[in-house]
Amino acid sequence: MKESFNLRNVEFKNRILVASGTFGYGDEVPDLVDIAKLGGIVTKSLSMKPRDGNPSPRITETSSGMLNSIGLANIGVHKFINEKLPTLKKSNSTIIANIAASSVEEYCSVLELLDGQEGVHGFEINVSCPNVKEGGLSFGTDVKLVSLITKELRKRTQKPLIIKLTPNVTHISDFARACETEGADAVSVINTVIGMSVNINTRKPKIATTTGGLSGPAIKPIALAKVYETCNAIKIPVIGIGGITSWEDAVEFFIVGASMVQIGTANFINPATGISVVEGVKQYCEKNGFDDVEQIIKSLQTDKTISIVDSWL
Amino acid sequence: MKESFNLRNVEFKNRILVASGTFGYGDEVPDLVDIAKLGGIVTKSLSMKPRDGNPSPRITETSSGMLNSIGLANIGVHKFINEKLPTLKKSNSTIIANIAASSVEEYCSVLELLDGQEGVHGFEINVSCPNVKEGGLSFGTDVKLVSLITKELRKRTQKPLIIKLTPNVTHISDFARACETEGADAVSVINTVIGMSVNINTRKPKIATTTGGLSGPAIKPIALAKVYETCNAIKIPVIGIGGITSWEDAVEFFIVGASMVQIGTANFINPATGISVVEGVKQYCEKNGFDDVEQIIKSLQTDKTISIVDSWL
Amino acid sequence: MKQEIVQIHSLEYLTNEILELTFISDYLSSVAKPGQFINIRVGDNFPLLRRPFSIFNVEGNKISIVFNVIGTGTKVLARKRKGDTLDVLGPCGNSFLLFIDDSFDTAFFVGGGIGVAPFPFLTKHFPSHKKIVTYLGGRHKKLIVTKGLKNIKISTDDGSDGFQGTVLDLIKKDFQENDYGKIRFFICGPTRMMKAVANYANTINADCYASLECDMACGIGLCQGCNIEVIGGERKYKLVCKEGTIFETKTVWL
Amino acid sequence: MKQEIVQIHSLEYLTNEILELTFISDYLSSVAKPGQFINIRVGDNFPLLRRPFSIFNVEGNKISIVFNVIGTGTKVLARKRKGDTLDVLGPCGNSFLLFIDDSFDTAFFVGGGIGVAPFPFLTKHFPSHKKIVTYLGGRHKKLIVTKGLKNIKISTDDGSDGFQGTVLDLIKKDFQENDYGKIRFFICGPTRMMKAVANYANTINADCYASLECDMACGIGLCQGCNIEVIGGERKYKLVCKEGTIFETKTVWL
Ligand SMILES: Cc1cc2nc3c(=O)[nH]c(=O)nc-3n(C[C@H](O)[C@H](O)[C@H](O)COP(=O)(O)OP(=O)(O)OC[C@H]3O[C@@H](n4cnc5c(N)ncnc54)[C@H](O)[C@@H]3O)c2cc1C
Ligand SMILES: Cc1cc2nc3c(=O)[nH]c(=O)nc-3n(C[C@H](O)[C@H](O)[C@H](O)COP(=O)(O)OP(=O)(O)OC[C@H]3O[C@@H](n4cnc5c(N)ncnc54)[C@H](O)[C@@H]3O)c2cc1C
Ligand SMILES: Cc1cc2nc3c(=O)[nH]c(=O)nc-3n(C[C@H](O)[C@H](O)[C@H](O)COP(=O)(O)O)c2cc1C
Ligand SMILES: Cc1cc2nc3c(=O)[nH]c(=O)nc-3n(C[C@H](O)[C@H](O)[C@H](O)COP(=O)(O)O)c2cc1C
Ligand code: FES
Ligand code: FES
Repeated sequence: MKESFNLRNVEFKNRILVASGTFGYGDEVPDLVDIAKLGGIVTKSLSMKPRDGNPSPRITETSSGMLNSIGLANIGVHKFINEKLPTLKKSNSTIIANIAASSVEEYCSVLELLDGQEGVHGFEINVSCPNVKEGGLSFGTDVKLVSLITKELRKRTQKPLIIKLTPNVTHISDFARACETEGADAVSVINTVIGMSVNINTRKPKIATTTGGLSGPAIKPIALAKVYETCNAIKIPVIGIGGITSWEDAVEFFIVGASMVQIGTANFINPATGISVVEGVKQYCEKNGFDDVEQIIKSLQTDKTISIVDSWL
Repeated sequence: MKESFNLRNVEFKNRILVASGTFGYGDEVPDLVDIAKLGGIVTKSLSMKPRDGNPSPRITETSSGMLNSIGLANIGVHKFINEKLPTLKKSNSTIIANIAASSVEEYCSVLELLDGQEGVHGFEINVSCPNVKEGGLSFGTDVKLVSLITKELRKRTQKPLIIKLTPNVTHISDFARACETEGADAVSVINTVIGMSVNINTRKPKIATTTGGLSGPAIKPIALAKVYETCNAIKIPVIGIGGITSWEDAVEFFIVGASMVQIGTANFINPATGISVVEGVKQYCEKNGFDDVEQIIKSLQTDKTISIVDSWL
Repeated sequence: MKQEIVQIHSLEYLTNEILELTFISDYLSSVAKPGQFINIRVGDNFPLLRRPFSIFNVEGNKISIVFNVIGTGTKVLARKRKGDTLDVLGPCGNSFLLFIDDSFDTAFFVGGGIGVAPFPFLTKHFPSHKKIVTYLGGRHKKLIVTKGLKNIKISTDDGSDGFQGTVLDLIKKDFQENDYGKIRFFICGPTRMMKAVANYANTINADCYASLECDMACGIGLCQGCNIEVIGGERKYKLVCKEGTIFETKTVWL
Repeated sequence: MKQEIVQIHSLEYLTNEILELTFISDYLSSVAKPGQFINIRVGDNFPLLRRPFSIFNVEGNKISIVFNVIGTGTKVLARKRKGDTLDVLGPCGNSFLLFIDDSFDTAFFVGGGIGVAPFPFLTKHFPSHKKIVTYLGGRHKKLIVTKGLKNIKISTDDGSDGFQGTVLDLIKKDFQENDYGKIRFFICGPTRMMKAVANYANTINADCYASLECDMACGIGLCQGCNIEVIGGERKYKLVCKEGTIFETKTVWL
């Protein structure tokens, strides 16, 4: 059974990764999880300088989901290189460095610093960051900026370049196409969905920044629809993310068209979720007579007789 | 305790309505619910001709939510006027006719037919419909079309005109502003969120139309964030919808800025949800010393020291 | 139709895999008719939607349902205990009684797996002058429930009980070996089985009435989620929960 | 730290409102230290996130926690029964033992409401040559748990047990009436109470160590959701779940 996947000459052991911001820098849970069994680890978003992140409270639970506004708290790229990477290198894992920034220049500088590092196998670019020049509007909701970031970063690395898209746009496929055009190797779909929650006794928002990012099983149907839309728009691989807690969920994303998947919030509940998803996907394929996970990817059986014009909600 | 709300001279007994498509034409549950206790009833979307709706399966459950693609199955405006309205008139309820159409002309014609009907107290316009002229793209994702629809309908009625917005856009506030400019009396926020779900055994989508509309508690945080965004952008009332199952949920929407709320999916689980929300909101106000629900509306206590630029997710 | 909070009277295994849950309701026990279902909110928050269950039996003021644990809702239900409360809405749907008249002699009840559920209650209320034959099919013995049924003939896929084969094979064999006069089928079970039986009923010129299953959001006509395509007729679809669940199989696309 | 499926040994009411849940774990009972917590997945699907609970007691291979039913998670937990399994992750956080040294004579344990939870286990492991006074505060009698504690002084808001007033009033009174030598506070409870006690500790020049509570998504340092603002220091925030839950109150903004 072939489980591995190749992206721009980087070999992923399997197609199950852990998502940015939900697994630290890969060194938090050595007792609990054998990270070498995962397809790869996407680091917490790294910015040039360390970031304290947002005030508390930063998280709150919702129905089958959670809101967060961590504020991309991170140790900064230098400390990552000096303190985290040496141990990560020894772990025999595929490491994707996720980058966050508040200007195009910062994206470029952080990537350049990491590109020379042997232990960094590729990049995922978090474009759901406030563009300081534009008063804080997210880069990720402006196709031109996403194009520009992709183009500039592509010039600077020969390693896999993955753009992580936000679902908070009308047509995510427009963004995916822009990434493809500018030379991205893949897109990750989706980052969190904007949401909010209120404490009716204090009448304050339940997270300090008022709105935050919704994740977890609640958003799985949304993520699947976005992955489906994206897979129908581009030819480069799509990495599916959003509400995956079981191998069954992962298989749904594969069927819809995702080439790899990432597990986020589920790590908080069960840090070994990734490992069990790897096992489950393997067994599903074996049971159904597939000898490569590739065979289930984009195998959705839709009814061609139903047209969009007819399909009012 | 004042519970009522006035919109363009129509008096709603209270601020709790039942949402379009989740309560039939108000005549399905007479044994179970005393509809006269509700603030009002929004009818199933009405189109000019009867619509069969989509093939089955049309619904599926998701984590804390459900997907539907009913396809706006409805009896058509004529049958509604002849067969449903006479009984509805006797019910002592405030009736909002929800209109769906596949062209601007159809919206206008359906509204004109209903405008002369005494039992119809106002209109809610469902713009999440495929625009047949544009190959099925939703009206609701094009600001110009939403403006045009509002403008044309405003010319044709003096009754309350409410535009029901889709959340599947980047900036819902742009749409809300367009409605305000063109003379809408209120906007309803939100309709369902696009989602999908797959049966991993058959590898078919779990609903026939592949994607459908996500509703229920799962989307409450999303709806609250959209209502918050909208309330900060316009001065006309906003009607909050999305995942409300309890009076506590309704109060969250009021605090964020909604002037009224609608209950959708919760009716399927407990058709009397609306009645219990009316009761609960009243008690909350009394307990907290408010003598008009208006006093809790837009009473959110945010921390002004946190700027958007700082609030990375 | 009412929404009630009822108390569980008992929950016990009828077979290794099938549970019978009994609760107390004066209202339901007085108005429910065979073939109708009730819509149960199995948990406070999870799962979100109610789950429909056929009325298996009514005795005094007690109502019972049978189920096997196949998913999230039935898993929660199986963990209930005597004295727990349950939020039930019903009775919903039409009744088999609507389709009993003078134009047949023998009723063939056909239950596939848990599709046996409506038949004990129907048996109780069936006109005593008519003959009933009850055909039960299941994957294996542990899925066969015989409680409250008459004149039972069993088939299992693995032969662990009764005839080895499909329930349709059993019916065919029985039909050839005996003379039942004019037959009418009353069936409930997996769609594939119902299709096969309905087709066979056609070939032997027997009427066939099936209680259909489908995912339901409300069970009472509010959501329009439970459509079934009609053969001929003015409208393209009918609602299973309200206009059914029992349909003459000739009138719908199974 | 491990993730384990454990079996519930008992679940009983300590007071009308507070339950003690005991389960069996060889691992946890051998490694857990006073002040640490475990993170429990109370339901399969609902609620989504684990719930953290202080270790209340360890006896042999049995671990127990105490809780009162205040929301969704504790409601589910209260419905468990002997023999049910539970998914627990732990031990998490630091221990009060790190903050015991020679520089004090008497430990003031202060537990507000269910904040009493860590103290019985701490009492057991406290150096026997040091004096302990345990101050318990609660809204009313039914929220006061005394099991496993030493030298207990009680206050209730309504006077239904012990001193009527806040736990701080009780402490002040006691401090004035007795000589406890050099005091160190170990506190756990609602933030408002902890703030007040910490301030008072400052005024009487006593060290104060508090076990903090906040919403946690993971409890093990993965999500960064449990930040507390640090006073001075290089970083602005620390993580309650990993760098706490016990902090010297002078070093953080409560
Ligand atoms: C009118 C009506 C009457 C009904 N009466 C009864 C009744 O009397 N007794 C009864 O038990 N059920 C009955 N059902 C079905 C019942 O409502 C539930 O759908 C069923 O019990 C499963 O619910 P669940 O929440 O446990 O499963 P869910 O979590 O909803 O999962 C069900 C899903 O499991 C999958 N599935 C189905 N069968 C299997 C299987 N054998 N193995 C593995 N996966 C499977 C399918 O994907 C299906 O969608 C009735 C349904 C209707 C519409
Ligand atoms: C390190 C740590 C240790 C803990 N140890 C314990 C322990 O030993 N025992 C224990 O019981 N809990 C303990 N808690 C708290 C516990 O984790 C749960 O948060 C708590 O039990 C409530 O969970 P829930 O799911 O029932 O409530 P939820 O559904 O999560 O609701 C909790 C919410 O209820 C509201 N609320 C809080 N208090 C009240 C109240 N009195 N009345 C009404 N509403 C209220 C608040 O909005 C709060 O957010 C600890 C927490 C931490 C972080
Ligand atoms: C607490 C938390 C922190 C996150 N931090 C980051 C981050 O630093 N960078 C990033 O690109 N995505 C971040 N995400 C988004 C996740 O990587 C993922 O895209 C999202 O949570 C959806 O997946 P899930 O539903 O499986 O969690 C974070 C999510 C959570 C819940
Ligand atoms: C089964 C179903 C049918 C619906 N039909 C309509 C409709 O005909 N017209 C409309 O404007 N909205 C329709 N909606 C959307 C609801 O009115 C509401 O906006 C949405 O479901 C979100 O609210 P909820 O989470 O409370 O259900 C429908 C929703 C559901 C679940
Ligand atoms: S299940 Fe809702 S209409 Fe039938
Ligand atoms: S709770 Fe997740 S880091 Fe502390």
